[in-house]
Amino acid sequence: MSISVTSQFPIFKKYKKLVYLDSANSSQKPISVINAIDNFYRSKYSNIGRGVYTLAANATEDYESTRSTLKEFLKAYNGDIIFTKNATESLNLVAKCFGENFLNSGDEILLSELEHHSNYVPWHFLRKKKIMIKFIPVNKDGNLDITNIKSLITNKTKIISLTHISNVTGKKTPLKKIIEVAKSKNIPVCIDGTQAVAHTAVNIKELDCDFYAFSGHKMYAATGVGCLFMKDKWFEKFNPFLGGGGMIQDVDIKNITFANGVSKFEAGTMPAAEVISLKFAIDFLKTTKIKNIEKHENELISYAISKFNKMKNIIFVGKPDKSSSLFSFNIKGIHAHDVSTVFDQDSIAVRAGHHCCQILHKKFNIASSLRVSVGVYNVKQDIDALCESILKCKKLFKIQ
Amino acid sequence: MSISVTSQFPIFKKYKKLVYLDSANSSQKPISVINAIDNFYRSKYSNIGRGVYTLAANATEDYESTRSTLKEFLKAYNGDIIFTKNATESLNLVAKCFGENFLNSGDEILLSELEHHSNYVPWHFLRKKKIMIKFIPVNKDGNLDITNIKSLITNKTKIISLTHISNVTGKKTPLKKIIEVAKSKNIPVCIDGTQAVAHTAVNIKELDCDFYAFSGHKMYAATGVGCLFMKDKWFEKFNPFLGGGGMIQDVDIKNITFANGVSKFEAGTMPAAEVISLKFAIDFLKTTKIKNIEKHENELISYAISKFNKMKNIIFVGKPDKSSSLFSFNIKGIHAHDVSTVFDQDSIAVRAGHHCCQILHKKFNIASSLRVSVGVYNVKQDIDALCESILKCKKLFKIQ
Amino acid sequence: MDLTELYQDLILDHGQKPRNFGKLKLYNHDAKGHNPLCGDNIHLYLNLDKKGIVTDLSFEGSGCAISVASSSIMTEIVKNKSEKKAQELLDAFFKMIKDNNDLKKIDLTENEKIKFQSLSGVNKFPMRVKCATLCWHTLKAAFDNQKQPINSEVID
Amino acid sequence: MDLTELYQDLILDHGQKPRNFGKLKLYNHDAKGHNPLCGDNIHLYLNLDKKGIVTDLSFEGSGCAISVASSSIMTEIVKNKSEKKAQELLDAFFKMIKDNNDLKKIDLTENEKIKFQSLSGVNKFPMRVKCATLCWHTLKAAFDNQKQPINSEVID
Ligand SMILES: Cc1ncc(COP(=O)(O)O)c(C=O)c1O
Ligand SMILES: Cc1ncc(COP(=O)(O)O)c(C=O)c1O
Repeated sequence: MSISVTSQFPIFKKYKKLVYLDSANSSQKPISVINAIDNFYRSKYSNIGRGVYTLAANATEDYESTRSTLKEFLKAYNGDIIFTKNATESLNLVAKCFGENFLNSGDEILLSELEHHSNYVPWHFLRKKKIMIKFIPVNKDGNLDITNIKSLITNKTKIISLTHISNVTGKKTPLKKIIEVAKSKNIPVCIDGTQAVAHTAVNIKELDCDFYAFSGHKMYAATGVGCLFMKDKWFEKFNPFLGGGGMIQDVDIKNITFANGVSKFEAGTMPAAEVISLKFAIDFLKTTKIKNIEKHENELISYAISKFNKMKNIIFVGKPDKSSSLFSFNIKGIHAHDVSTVFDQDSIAVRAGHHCCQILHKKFNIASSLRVSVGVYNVKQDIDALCESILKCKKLFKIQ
Repeated sequence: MSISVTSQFPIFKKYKKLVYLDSANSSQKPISVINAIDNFYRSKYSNIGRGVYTLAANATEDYESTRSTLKEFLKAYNGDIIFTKNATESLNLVAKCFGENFLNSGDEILLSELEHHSNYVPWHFLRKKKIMIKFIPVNKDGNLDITNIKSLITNKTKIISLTHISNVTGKKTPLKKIIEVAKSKNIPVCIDGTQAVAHTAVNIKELDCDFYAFSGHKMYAATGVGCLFMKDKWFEKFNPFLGGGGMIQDVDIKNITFANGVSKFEAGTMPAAEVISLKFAIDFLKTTKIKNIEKHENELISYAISKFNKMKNIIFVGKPDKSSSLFSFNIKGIHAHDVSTVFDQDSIAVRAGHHCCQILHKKFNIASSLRVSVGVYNVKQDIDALCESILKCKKLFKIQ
Repeated sequence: MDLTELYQDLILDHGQKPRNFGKLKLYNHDAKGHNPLCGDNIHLYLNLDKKGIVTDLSFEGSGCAISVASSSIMTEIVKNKSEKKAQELLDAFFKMIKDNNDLKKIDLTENEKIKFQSLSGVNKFPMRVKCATLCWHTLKAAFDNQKQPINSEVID
Repeated sequence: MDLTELYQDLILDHGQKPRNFGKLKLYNHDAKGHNPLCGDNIHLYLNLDKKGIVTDLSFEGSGCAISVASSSIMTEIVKNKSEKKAQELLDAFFKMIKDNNDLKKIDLTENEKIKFQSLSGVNKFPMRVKCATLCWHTLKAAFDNQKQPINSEVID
């Protein structure tokens, strides 16, 4: 295999037998990230942005340099990155702020049937304003069917919000084509990049999207921090999202004026330690090289798919994609949660459920599935252990 | 002094000379909390709530038991605690959800002139709906003047939101009397307890408020986690705040039904490590005993005030209160930020600014002030160092 | 922890071929239950006569083997028993699952006891307790004619 | 770091008794600046004649010693200079404060140089850079007749 970083992850020292195949849910943390958090609390702790004293100034510098690091990592040069608590909050911010100023009764929003609940429920809230939500359909392979994209995007379409990579099928969305059509009609595009950032090279400038949302905890950083890239022009056009300390310019009993730029959207005490951990996570990704990570993960998934193809009674959710870091499946006749319990006995962590994608699961007429998702630390033996456990499971349930 | 826990805080080992007097901004972390975070990422990490496997089940248990620990610690038996990202988000949640369903044009909200921006800006947003905000005035001592409380609370008053302890003067608000009047008129009360929870015993059941908001990072826990106590009845009455994974019951292309209870208000991946750190912070508070902490901090503040009273050209913001953990002041003729720079040279961390309370500062006709706030780890020598640095500052600026 | 303790033949059988499955033609009580973690869904129908006897009951829905088997077994055992007896069984079931209590004092036929106890293995799999208890929570809700669906994640 | 380098007598003097303080009766350019960290506020007024000479300028506002002294000194130095020259001074000021560059190439009287350089100590106090540069940012905004207030936290 092209990379070997497993030893950098303490969890696998603690649980020698752990087969962690749930990175799409949340990734384990490398020692550099864990130490950075520890070190921040031990030797550098201070609230950011508000103190004139050295400890505060240094913490603020670490915090702000994380923003620059992220911008460079994602080539996010035509806008800025707002820190939130998770990708979900990032998407809520876009939906609420955009909805408030740019959507009126009868307007349409275009999503897809692949979307995670976090990229649907926030838009659903806008239905109160009599806004219509349309969905780009998914075909039986689990791919977005964009043959009719030009008719799906109407004169009433005011924004398009799509996942970059599906968290159920692992497939990349045909963003380029969709954004092309959107741009020709001047429609802003929001991308949910939560499953992309740690698994493939992301170039926001090239994508030319207006918003790009993701979470730190799925890219080897701490929990409690999300990100939102926003093109420059929206900073002024949007009203603030949350109100509180740090996002104001002047406050009196009658009136309030708000800060400019990212500050306008970062209300209250920010998750300083968690943001800073993101900087170390990116350093880890840069050192390991995203190109190598992608290759490594694709090799593992290819290996898994070819082994799965040799087994009976495996039903994939859509057609699995060898160039990805995850896929989902069911064993015919056994409920996903029962399978998951069997896996757990073999220290295999695989997520069972609808993965917050009920629309897609309903489309495929299933209530749940098992998702196999890999990270930098996985190895071929993990896939072997998984396949063995599937056989065990079938035996227990008396299925071929 | 009654307690001696400074050695439990690694930051003071690292910076032997550090005089940290900015705990009202954010507190330093005890080793037990730091180790708990480290240990979680090293040996227990998993996303919560969503996995059937053991790692996930254990993390979920740690997370949920933090909720129970908090409820017990604050005697929050008549409701439940929602985890947010900070006190600011907690207060935004209340303002938005309450505003959406219970406020109409012409209705009044009652706040006070003591409020932190985080307990004003979220309510200010509702002015769009033609809602009036009234303020309980502050007298020249910095106390809330509630002599006219009965006329301030009118038939149009729909909610009252007040700070428990001022983050500028350190004084306790006369909550009991105000809540009594509010209850007699059936008006819900929201308390911003951000400056109370780590410094005095809080009994939510006895307070009988409807909402109680606070932040983890000011009570010796990690950044990135806030809390909101909410009385049972509001869980059903409120619409969800953020939409996304984890807060739904069923999702399809047309309709969405939401989860019940706390889940309804915890969208997306929650800050698991940060929440769990809160459990250890509470253990620390319980071991040290909040009674002892309060006594210790009051002694330090009394000592500081009596020393300050002997110095010339000190102007307090309001009348300082010896039974508190903080007070604010200025040196006549020197800007607070210049003072703060001098302090910094002596490794004294004191916050200069308006402390997110511009209304109060404007009322006292000042742009900024210096806030001295203590925590469990402070000692008399810290106050001595502060006083010496004040003399140095005066000398530098050629002021008596 | 031995998986065959959890997935006994009886459980697998009831999980794959649930008894009393479908909607009753005549019923005077019903309730819905939901377990968001597993996506288990149950809709329980029952007919309570004037003497307080459950003359018939059935369920619809989908879920994991544990949840379906538990529902199936519950309907078999509760049928023709009184509401009061059903409440006792419910208590006994929770005690068995959560506290690993045995069933000595419960008045059931030997055959019923075996079925009832076939679910006791869940005790060793805390993550699956919700699957086994969902139908019993829903039964209680049906007796109470509760409109809001039961959510076992919040309850257990 | 020696505090007397930051708070030189000249700075303390300008900080306590700012020159050119107040609003000009006649002005054709103005701009506001704000430094949220310190709460420094400045409103700058200036009169630019047809030849591009700043014939008069003044400021109002409040702030820390560094910010007030910097504003006071800036107004003294820029008065009666051309807009072009003022821009050069601005660049030189930023270079001095941020990169610790010296002023060799700048064409100023000895007295002006002393005043200008009295602010160079800020270089060693990164947290206070914003205080010193605010007035210069605002000067630039005034030349450009920029309506939105300058926020030095975002700029620096
Ligand atoms: C009284 C008070 N309320 C609210 C807040 C906001 O807390 P946070 O910034 O953690 O959201 C603070 C602290 O900044 C505070 O002191
Ligand atoms: C595609 C996708 N979008 C959004 C989210 C939401 O991320 P978070 O839960 O961190 O807010 C997830 C993960 O849960 C995801 O996989």
